Amino acid sequence: MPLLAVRNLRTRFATDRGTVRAVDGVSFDLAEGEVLGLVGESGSGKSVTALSIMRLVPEPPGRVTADSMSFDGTDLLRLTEAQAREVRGASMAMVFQDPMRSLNPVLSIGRQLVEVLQRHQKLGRQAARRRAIELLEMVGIPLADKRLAAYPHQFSGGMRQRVMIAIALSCNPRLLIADEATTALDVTIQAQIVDLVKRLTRERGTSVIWISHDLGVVANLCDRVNVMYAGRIVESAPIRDLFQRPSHGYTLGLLGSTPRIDGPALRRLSPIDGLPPNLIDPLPLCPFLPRCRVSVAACRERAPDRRDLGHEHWATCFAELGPRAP
Amino acid sequence: MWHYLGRRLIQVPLVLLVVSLMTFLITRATPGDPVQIMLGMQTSQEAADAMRAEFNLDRPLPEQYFLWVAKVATGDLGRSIRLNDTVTSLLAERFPVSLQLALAAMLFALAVSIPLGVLAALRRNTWIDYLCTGYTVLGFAVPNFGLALILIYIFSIKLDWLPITGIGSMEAAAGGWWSYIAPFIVPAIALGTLQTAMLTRLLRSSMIDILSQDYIRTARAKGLLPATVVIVHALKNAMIPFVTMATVQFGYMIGIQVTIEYIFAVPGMGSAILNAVVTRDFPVIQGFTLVIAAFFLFANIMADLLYAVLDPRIRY
Amino acid sequence: MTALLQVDDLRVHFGPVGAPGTVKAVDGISFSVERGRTLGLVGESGCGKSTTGYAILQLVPPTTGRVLYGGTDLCRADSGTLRRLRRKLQIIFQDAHASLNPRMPIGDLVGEALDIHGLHKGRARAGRIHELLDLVGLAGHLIERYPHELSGGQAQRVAICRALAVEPELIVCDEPVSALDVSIQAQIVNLLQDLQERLGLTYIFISHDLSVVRHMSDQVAVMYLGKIVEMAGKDEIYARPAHPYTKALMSAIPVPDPDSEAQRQRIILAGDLPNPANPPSGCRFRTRCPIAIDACAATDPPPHAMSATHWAKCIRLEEGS
Amino acid sequence: MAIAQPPATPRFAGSIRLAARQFPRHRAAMVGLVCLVLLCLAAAFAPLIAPFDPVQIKLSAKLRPPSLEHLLGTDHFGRDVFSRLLYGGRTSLSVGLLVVAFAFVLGVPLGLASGYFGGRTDNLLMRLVDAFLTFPPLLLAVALVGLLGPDIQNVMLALGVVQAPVLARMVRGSTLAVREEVYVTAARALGAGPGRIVVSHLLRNVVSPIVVQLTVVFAAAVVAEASLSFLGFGTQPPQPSWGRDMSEARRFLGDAPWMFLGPTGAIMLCVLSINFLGDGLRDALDPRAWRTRRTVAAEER
Repeated sequence: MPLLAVRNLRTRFATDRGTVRAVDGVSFDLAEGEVLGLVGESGSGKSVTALSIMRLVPEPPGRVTADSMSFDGTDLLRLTEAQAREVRGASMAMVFQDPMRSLNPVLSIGRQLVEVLQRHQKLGRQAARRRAIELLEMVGIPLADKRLAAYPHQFSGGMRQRVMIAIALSCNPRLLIADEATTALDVTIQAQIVDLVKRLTRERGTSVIWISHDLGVVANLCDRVNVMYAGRIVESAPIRDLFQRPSHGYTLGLLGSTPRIDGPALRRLSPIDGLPPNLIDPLPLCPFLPRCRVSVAACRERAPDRRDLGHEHWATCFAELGPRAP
Repeated sequence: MWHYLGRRLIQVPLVLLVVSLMTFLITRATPGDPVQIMLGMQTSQEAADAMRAEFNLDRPLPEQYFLWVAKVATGDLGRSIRLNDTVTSLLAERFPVSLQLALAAMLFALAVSIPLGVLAALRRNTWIDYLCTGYTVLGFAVPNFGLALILIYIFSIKLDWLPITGIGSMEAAAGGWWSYIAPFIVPAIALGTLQTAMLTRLLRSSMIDILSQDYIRTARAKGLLPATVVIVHALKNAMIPFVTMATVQFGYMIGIQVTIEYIFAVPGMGSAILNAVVTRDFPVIQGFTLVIAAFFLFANIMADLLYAVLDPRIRY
Repeated sequence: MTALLQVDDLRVHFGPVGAPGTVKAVDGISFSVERGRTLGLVGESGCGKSTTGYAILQLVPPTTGRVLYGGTDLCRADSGTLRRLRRKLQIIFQDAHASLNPRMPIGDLVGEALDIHGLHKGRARAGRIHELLDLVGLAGHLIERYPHELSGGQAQRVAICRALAVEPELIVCDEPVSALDVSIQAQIVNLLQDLQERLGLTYIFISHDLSVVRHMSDQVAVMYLGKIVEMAGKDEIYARPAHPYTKALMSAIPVPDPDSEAQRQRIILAGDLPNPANPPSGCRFRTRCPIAIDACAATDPPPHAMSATHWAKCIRLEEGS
Repeated sequence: MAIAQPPATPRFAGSIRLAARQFPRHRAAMVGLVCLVLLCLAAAFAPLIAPFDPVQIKLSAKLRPPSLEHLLGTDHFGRDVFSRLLYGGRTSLSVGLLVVAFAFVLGVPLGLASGYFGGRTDNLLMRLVDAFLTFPPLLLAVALVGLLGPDIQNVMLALGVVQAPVLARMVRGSTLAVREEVYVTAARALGAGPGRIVVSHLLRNVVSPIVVQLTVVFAAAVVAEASLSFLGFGTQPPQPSWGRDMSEARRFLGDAPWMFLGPTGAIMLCVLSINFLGDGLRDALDPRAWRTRRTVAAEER
């Protein structure tokens, strides 16, 4: 049984311009110990998917529905807010994009770590403090006992994100969701953080949902990838399959747009033309159709269904795309 | 921080010097002779001259100013022309009264604005929020003396619950704690309502702003209890601008009481200045204005220091 | 070919000069750019690459050094000369929306650039604005729109369009694509390349992203804490990075390919960027350098030439040669 | 699609037209504007509208409660409260307008200069402004009017002197903020001279906070004038004035509450409509808050 099974997740936001379908029928499984990548550009719904799983979407204006969303045997959507609080931060934790803004500027690092240990593990002050020091050391913060009294602004970006990871892992969660956790950081710091997450989660067998717009980081870290566009998963594949046999027009476009540091130096990228999708009145067809370079006649007639390509690889695309040229 | 405090404190006498020069110029550049007002028209030239000499009013203006400043520097604010008393002893009578009224008004403002602002932010776009917005809009629009009349009409005349006058009076002081406090209630509400509106609006908007911050989402993602999220994570941040603003407003309060003092016959600083202006009692105008300005300046410095204490990011 | 722009020992220091708190944002850098080519300036945040761009255009006053453009030293030019020369040197910014006055419609934004230099007056003005919008791939009806009505990619196109309005020779591109989504980023990168080919533009392309720089540049300079640590032609630097910082930077960039990712040796740098107000002595990279030796603390390493067009500042390179 | 003719020169007219089109969407602001216009008209045409002479004493009709004849009752001299309100509005509104004009002429250039030039000019000007702001505004006005003599011109002068530094400080703040914007750097990079930067970038972006602040000044002036008159330093009897009439109503609080409710209501109505107007202007002048059909269409494409 998968640790997390999401079926037909829909998250909408009421705005004065109409209902935004931020997540529009997303289904996927996450196995124990698996690292799942969620890839897409801004507005693709990947962050909202994560917030929906965490039950962190503000309702109203948001509205989250799903056929089911079971985590470790319980349906997350059936939990009361109080029950959801027991899960959040304990068996399911999250790391956000901007570590400066994700830490409370007027509370010390120690306070922000200790409060979650006290809340979920019912530790006393001293015990929580000792555990907090261990956690900071675990994420590679030197002189941890002295840093507990420090405030977030006294830390560098990379150090702050380490603190966020320490907070997230403090109660040994079974699922860690990292939402663009390295996007705001410099590449050398990003490499440190990716390395850290990889090591800590492997050691503990934590399942990870790694949300990123960067195909490179995903290729390095994940076992499996879901590619999202306009609130839907358009392609899902084991990591190697996705890069060897991209089977959706959008995935192909994304790979063509991404500049690479290895391989032959291409002078030209092949970008995706046009503008990001409209989430208010989506086409009844494939949402990527207006920007697609490989569309076929069928694309203009009906919405594509999920097409199984073997090896747990599927895509919602009519075009028959062969393996990618190396 | 001590360095910053030192620098700010050094600036105080400088600003006060400019203030003193301004009050001096305003009093001297305008028509009206205090001696004539005091002694009346029929008085003899000799008596008037003697009085002018006593108050240095016969000297050239720059000399008058420097003589006054030199005395102020030693702590002597001079003697009132009109009343047979020194300005400092007048201050000792009047300042505590004004300060008490200001404190009462501020207490009222805090007691209303903190719960109202927090509640409105938490229940955004509900009737509680609209009620709060309506209250602040009215609070901004009603002049304090108009509100004072309305309150007197309701609470003192129609309901006869509260006295109209009595702040600083002997009987009130002698009659136990309720008779001491009761006369403060209506004036404090009338005086503090504008600040209430201001502070409520500020707290509401900063709470709304902070509740949408990423670190609040983090706090919720940690599974913290709603009370912890609101009080520890949100209110602590929202209180930083609030406390600063409240302190600055408190510094202002002594100077804005004049209409309220007039209505409720409060023997405070405002009514003293009012009388002094009418009678051209220059030493009183100058001395009292200086004290009010100094009080305001110190409140401002206090606000800055509080800001630094509350917000770990600020290091002067 | 002669250099269009030459920068000599440029320094930009912030704060009290010579005092301990001085931040040496740019600390003695020299390079030149040839007409029609692109120089990529890469480095992580705080390395001084954007400040370098600003200083070239005199948007922040350089502390010392020379910026020679067609024989004129911009650092010493009087304000009239400088304003005339601004026509030849343009800049586009990272945050395109912030660089467009929110109260001016697109037509005015582009038109203002023409007005400043008295280009295409009267009747020709409207036509020229349309021509320019067309050049950057924007529809003519956008002319009445305000910046907030545009997407990030469109706003950056407007910014490029405005820069092109004054017919510049050199454009400093300050992280022009880093705020954009990958698909839009590729559109803008291609647009910049098309424009270069059509108009013979020269670029200084500032970015933290080595893979984008690889696509854009002919020559690459890597900056660390206010200094250029390595400079080379594009092919050389990507094939044979010499400086340990360049190597670490390149290895840190993930590649969208699981197979090559699995094979790559990643150099993980320890620690953070040192405080720029108090940089390490000698080689500034030594505190994080995997191959640092004691001697690195002693002297600021001189450039070591690998070839006529490739040099790096690292004393460990001397040993190998 | 027809190609729109681009504007010939950078200009305000276009944005003002667009702003004017936006304004009516703000309902509270429209109500405020209508109320304010009605108040102004009522004051201007007071002689035509007022049913009674505001200063004529008729002791036989004193302290009458509101009735059809006397809409808001009569005062202790038998004068019609409603008629006095209409005439009193003339004082309040003209003081408000003139104080706004005075503060604008003095405060805006000072603030702009201070913000744009910075450095020593700024330091000097702002220390002066600081000293002014250290005085409680009403006390400063009381002192000025009290010493100069209670007279409507002096009231205007005093309130102008009080309000100008407030405006100057605000303009300076906005100018400083705008000066640091990237688009100002962008204009410099284009080769724009100081004149163009001040006019088309700085001014254009500080105009809306200035306009909004002017409504605040207006409201403050109306209340301050009433306060001064209330204290006996403004308009002198028997001339009608909201503040003065409230002061007289004080003696008859229990017997004739309509005497103070009328003027209090008038002041509140006036201040409320100005505040609403200010809020509406704030939104109407900010293109980022504009919701045109076009914007919506663009988003939905």
